Amino acid sequence: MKRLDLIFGERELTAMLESLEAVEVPGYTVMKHVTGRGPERVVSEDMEFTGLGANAHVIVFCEEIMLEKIKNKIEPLLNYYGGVAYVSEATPL
Amino acid sequence: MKRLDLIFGERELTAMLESLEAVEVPGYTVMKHVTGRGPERVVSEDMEFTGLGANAHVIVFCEEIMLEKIKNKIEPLLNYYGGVAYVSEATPL
Amino acid sequence: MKRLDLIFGERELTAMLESLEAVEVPGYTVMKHVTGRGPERVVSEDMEFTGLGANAHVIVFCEEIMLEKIKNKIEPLLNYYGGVAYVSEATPL
Amino acid sequence: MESGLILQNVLTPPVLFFFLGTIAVFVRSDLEIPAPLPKLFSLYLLLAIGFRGGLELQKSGWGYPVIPTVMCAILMSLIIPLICFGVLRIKFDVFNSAAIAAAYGSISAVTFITAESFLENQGIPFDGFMVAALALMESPAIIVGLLLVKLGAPIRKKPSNRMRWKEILHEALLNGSAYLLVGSLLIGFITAANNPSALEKMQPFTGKLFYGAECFFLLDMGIVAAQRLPRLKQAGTFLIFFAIVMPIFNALLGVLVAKALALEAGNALLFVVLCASASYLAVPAAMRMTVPEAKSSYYISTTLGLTFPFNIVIGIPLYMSLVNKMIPLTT
Amino acid sequence: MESGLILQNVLTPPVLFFFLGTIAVFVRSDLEIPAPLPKLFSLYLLLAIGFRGGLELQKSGWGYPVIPTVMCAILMSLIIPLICFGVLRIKFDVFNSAAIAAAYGSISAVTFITAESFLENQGIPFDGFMVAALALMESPAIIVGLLLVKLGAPIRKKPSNRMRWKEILHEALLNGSAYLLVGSLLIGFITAANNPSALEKMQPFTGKLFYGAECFFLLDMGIVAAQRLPRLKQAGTFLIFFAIVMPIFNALLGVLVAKALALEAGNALLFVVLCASASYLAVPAAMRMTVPEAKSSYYISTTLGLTFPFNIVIGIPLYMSLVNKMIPLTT
Amino acid sequence: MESGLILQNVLTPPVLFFFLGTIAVFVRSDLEIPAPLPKLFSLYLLLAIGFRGGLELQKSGWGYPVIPTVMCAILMSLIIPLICFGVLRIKFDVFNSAAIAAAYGSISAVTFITAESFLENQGIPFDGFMVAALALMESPAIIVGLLLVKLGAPIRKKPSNRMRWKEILHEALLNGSAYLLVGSLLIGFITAANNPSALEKMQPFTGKLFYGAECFFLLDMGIVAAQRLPRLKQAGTFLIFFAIVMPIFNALLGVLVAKALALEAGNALLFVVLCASASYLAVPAAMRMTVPEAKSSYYISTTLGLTFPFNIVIGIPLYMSLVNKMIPLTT
Ligand SMILES: Nc1ncnc2c1ncn2[C@@H]1O[C@H](COP(=O)(O)O)[C@@H](O)[C@H]1O
Ligand SMILES: Nc1ncnc2c1ncn2[C@@H]1O[C@H](COP(=O)(O)O)[C@@H](O)[C@H]1O
Ligand SMILES: Nc1ncnc2c1ncn2[C@@H]1O[C@H](COP(=O)(O)O)[C@@H](O)[C@H]1O
Ligand code: NA
Ligand code: NA
Ligand code: NA
Repeated sequence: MKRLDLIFGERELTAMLESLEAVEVPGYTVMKHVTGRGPERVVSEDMEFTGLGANAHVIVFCEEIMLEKIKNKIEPLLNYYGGVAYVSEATPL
Repeated sequence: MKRLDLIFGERELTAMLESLEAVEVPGYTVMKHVTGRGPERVVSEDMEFTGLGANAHVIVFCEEIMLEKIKNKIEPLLNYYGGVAYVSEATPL
Repeated sequence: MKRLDLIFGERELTAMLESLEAVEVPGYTVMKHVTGRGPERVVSEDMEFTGLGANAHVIVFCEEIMLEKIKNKIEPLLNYYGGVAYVSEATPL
Repeated sequence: MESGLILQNVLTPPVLFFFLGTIAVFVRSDLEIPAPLPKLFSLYLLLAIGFRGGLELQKSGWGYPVIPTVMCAILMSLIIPLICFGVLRIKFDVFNSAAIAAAYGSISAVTFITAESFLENQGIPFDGFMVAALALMESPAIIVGLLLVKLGAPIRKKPSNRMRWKEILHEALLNGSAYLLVGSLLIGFITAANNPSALEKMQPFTGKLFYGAECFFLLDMGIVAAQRLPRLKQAGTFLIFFAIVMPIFNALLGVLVAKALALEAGNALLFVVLCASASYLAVPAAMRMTVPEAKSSYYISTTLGLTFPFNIVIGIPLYMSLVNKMIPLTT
Repeated sequence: MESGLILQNVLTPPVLFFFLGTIAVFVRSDLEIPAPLPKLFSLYLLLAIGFRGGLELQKSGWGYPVIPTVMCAILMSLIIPLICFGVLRIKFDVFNSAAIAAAYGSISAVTFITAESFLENQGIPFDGFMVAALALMESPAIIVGLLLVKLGAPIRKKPSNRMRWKEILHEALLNGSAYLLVGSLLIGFITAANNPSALEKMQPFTGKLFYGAECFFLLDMGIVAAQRLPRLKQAGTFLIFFAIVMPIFNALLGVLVAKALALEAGNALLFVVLCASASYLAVPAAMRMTVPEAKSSYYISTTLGLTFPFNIVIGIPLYMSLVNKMIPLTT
Repeated sequence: MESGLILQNVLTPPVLFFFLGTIAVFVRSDLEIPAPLPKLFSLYLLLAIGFRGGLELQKSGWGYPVIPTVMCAILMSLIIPLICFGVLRIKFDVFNSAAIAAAYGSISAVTFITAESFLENQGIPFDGFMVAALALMESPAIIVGLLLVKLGAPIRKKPSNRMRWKEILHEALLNGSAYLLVGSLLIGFITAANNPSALEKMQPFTGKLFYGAECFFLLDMGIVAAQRLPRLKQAGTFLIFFAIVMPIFNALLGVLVAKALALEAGNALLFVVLCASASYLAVPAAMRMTVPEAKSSYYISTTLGLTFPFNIVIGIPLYMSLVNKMIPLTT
């Protein structure tokens, strides 16, 4: 099994989850109110109230073969709005 | 060293942490207010106020030999209430 | 690529992020309001209001060669105030 | 006449803010009240309802209608889940039937306070002791629900198949919302008896602020309820019907009991609303812990997505006109 | 005369709490108002401003200055971004120019309420219908901003290069803050018409609490504004000048229009403040979604880090003395 | 007589809500006030205490008892940690002794306001300038504590073994709670001098709401305090005794000083409560940063788990009867 970590703007969360559902991931976990810095911008907690939102961190545990499908679906979103996606190994306990 | 990621309902957090303490894990980290979707149910932020709670994400860094003990302890909880557990490699910096 | 997980007291967050910036990490992600137990102390959510703060969980995706520099920078902080740092493999999606 | 009452009800700020929240979801506005702010309002309302109920109870004393009314309320919270269970078993297994039945036996504090605001708006008096009924109807339904599971499904598939009674009573009596409500009621009662000057100092917080905070919370409830609606479709037509027809049936039962108790119109409406409303706070939390076999989306979508809005918008004025027909206003 | 007004303005609690927040950042105090508490105050203020505006509007009716004033306000929110865009194009590309221009065409609700507090403090009357102008100036500037992008940069580098009009209108009209403000305005309006007793019950929440909550929120705004300042340096001298000079220019425009409309001094100041203030709520959120090519730190640092504090502290009394010079107080 | 006072104190809403929170933990109710809601109430209380203190100070002026009282208060916050340190060294190392000593030299704002509520309830007058003493007692104890570490343990094992004075003064003077309290005090003072009409507009927020918010916060403090209790056992009998006996001793010291200052009964009680209370806000945060060698569970469990509840429930009436014995009520 693989673990996919997605970090991107909270305002794109709905679109991102819809993409994940579209490729029928077995499940996902969402952490909101995440902040950080990437090559493009600084996301800080104190700006949350403005509606700009913080980042969301989404974790997906899934089979390796699913990754390609996910990639195709979410790459446009990540390219347009920014965000990162990393894959690691994971085995069920 | 191994990294164990546990994701399950916040209401089972106390029971889960007691199980972890019972097998004497060296430590753990807890993130609450986590949402997500699994094979069984959708957990959304807006239901937190009802007392249903969101999910908790617990990370344990520990030796490989400890995993078996943890598994035996927490499997009944995960089976009964739902939730996922995944293991990855991790080395101290 | 490597994934670095840092967990430590929220009050050291500014110092920690300054250290990371000093070695020019490509980016980082911060989750605050994290609780847990380590060998030294229990960090619980209900003490957040006292100004003691909870833990912060920082994730850095970076090249392996950068890890050594990070280690040198942050080790004093982790030794003085406590906290853990673990490294895993990660590949961009 | 009902339509007049419904319109009058709809044009009050609490109901209008509820609609504002609902519409926000339908037009896909990104209006959002992030956690834990709804919890803040929920805790505040429970504390304030309890405290005010306690002091009213102290004022009104234990005279005639109090004890029998409270006892009948408890009785209703035992009988209603049994009826609901019977109806639900037509379509659902024991676990789901029992969980949904428990929710409908229990109460919704926000429906109750919207009914109070409705009465105030209509200038119809009511008594503070009804809050005691509210507080005491939360727990019994939970116990009935779990009893039904025990009797109806003696061998449970899930590993830990013995019912831990201690845990169940614990969930029923000591869940956060029931505990805070009853506790604040006691504190209000004690304070009114010993410390009337403190009541005055509490008044701006528990009294004056209440209506506005109710509006704010109903804005959030509107959002939450509307978000539950799509999941209701999955639950099927039977449950959708159940979520509208059952409250009306329970309301009819309630009116009969209220008439038998010779309650005045205001108290009668509150009694009926307690019967007709369903819990989305204490019961779902308790069911999730003790009957994980039941699908939580069933009991939450119905109570929160349909029964709650129905009661808030149409139910309360409907029940009022029912009460008016059955119980002549004494002047 | 201005310096006297500035001092009087600075010595009011809202501005003092704003300074307290700013200084906290400069002396590196760890004072912090954690998320989502600022959101709570922000939602509360929008709800209360809207509700109060709605009921004032109901009271004042649609008599002379209302309709033309509101229409001129909308006009200003269309013209100002065009002027700003022209100025900004000297230094910035189309994307950044359009995004910043949109922010300056739109409004800041907190600047508006600080101006209201200033007027109350000075004993100068003003009308509730100005809130309608506030509510209706939020969206048009967003649409102008996006139109400018469309016209100025027909081929966008990013993949999804067609402008989705539905999405843009959606962001402009239905973003959380505009939606809540307009919705509460309508609710206030409807309530005042149908249900005057409910107004009284809302008053402690939307009325009495307002000033204190405003102070609390300005404490946070002081922190947030001061934290934006270092990033302003990156934005360069041009933008720093722009963030001070443009509001003054817009204010001058506003005064002329206010004079032409024959607004009284209080309403004139509010009109001017609407022109001079820049959005840090609706517009940045909309721009982030629809023009991700623009650097968000540009439009946020300028509006929040410089224009907002300038308006709060110096701008309002400055504009007041401008208004006083142009529009003689009628007694 | 004490037992009568204790009962009167226990039957006030703030103390009853404190008990409600404590009992919730003992009966394992899942009642919970999630972060950051306690922070909201904590910030609000500091802001309101400060603001009200500032305006009272403006009213009362700098006449006789003000300056000497405030100076004696500061003196107490320097002497008490020295005494505590001496006692604690019997059992603990320099680091832990200094950290705990600093906590007991500093103050607890919530204990202070509970004492104010107690006085109001008893109809005993007191002066606003005592808030100035409260505000100025927070920081000195921190400095004494760190001085004790420096003198008592010149070679520290941890890497960064030089004491950074700048950092320490920073923590002592600019930690969030001290900063907000002093800042709000100044704002209250300035506002009362320049802008009396603004005071009235702040009153619903800082004044009327206060008592209810205090109750809500004490509900949370009850939960937090009870959760600290099990960890107290680990701390050992010595520390448990210390957490009860030391406040009483400090209170006795305080009564003597209050008598010497010829304070009236109300002010005397507040002075005594400042001496007897221990910090769980500013000091633990500062110690965690500057003396990480000390076990934070020691200073937090004692101040929050034992000294705070003791003072709230028994201490205040006990000190009152002490004051009554020593200082005859002037009528
Ligand atoms: N190298 C990295 N390591 C960890 N998180 C990152 C990294 N780069 C970006 N991020 C996260 O991804 C978010 C969006 O990045 P971006 O839009 O590319 O600036 C940032 O705010 C960070 O939270
Ligand atoms: N495949 C998955 N990847 C990531 N998180 C998951 C996955 N499956 C389940 N989860 C998380 O585990 C929680 C409980 O799952 P369950 O009870 O099995 O529905 C969900 O709410 C998700 O947060
Ligand atoms: N073995 C572990 N696994 C996961 N998290 C840990 C572990 N050890 C420590 N932590 C986290 O690191 C924080 C600081 O640890 P410490 O200061 O060493 O007690 C703890 O509060 C935990 O959140
Ligand atoms: Na019911
Ligand atoms: Na403008
Ligand atoms: Na003290």
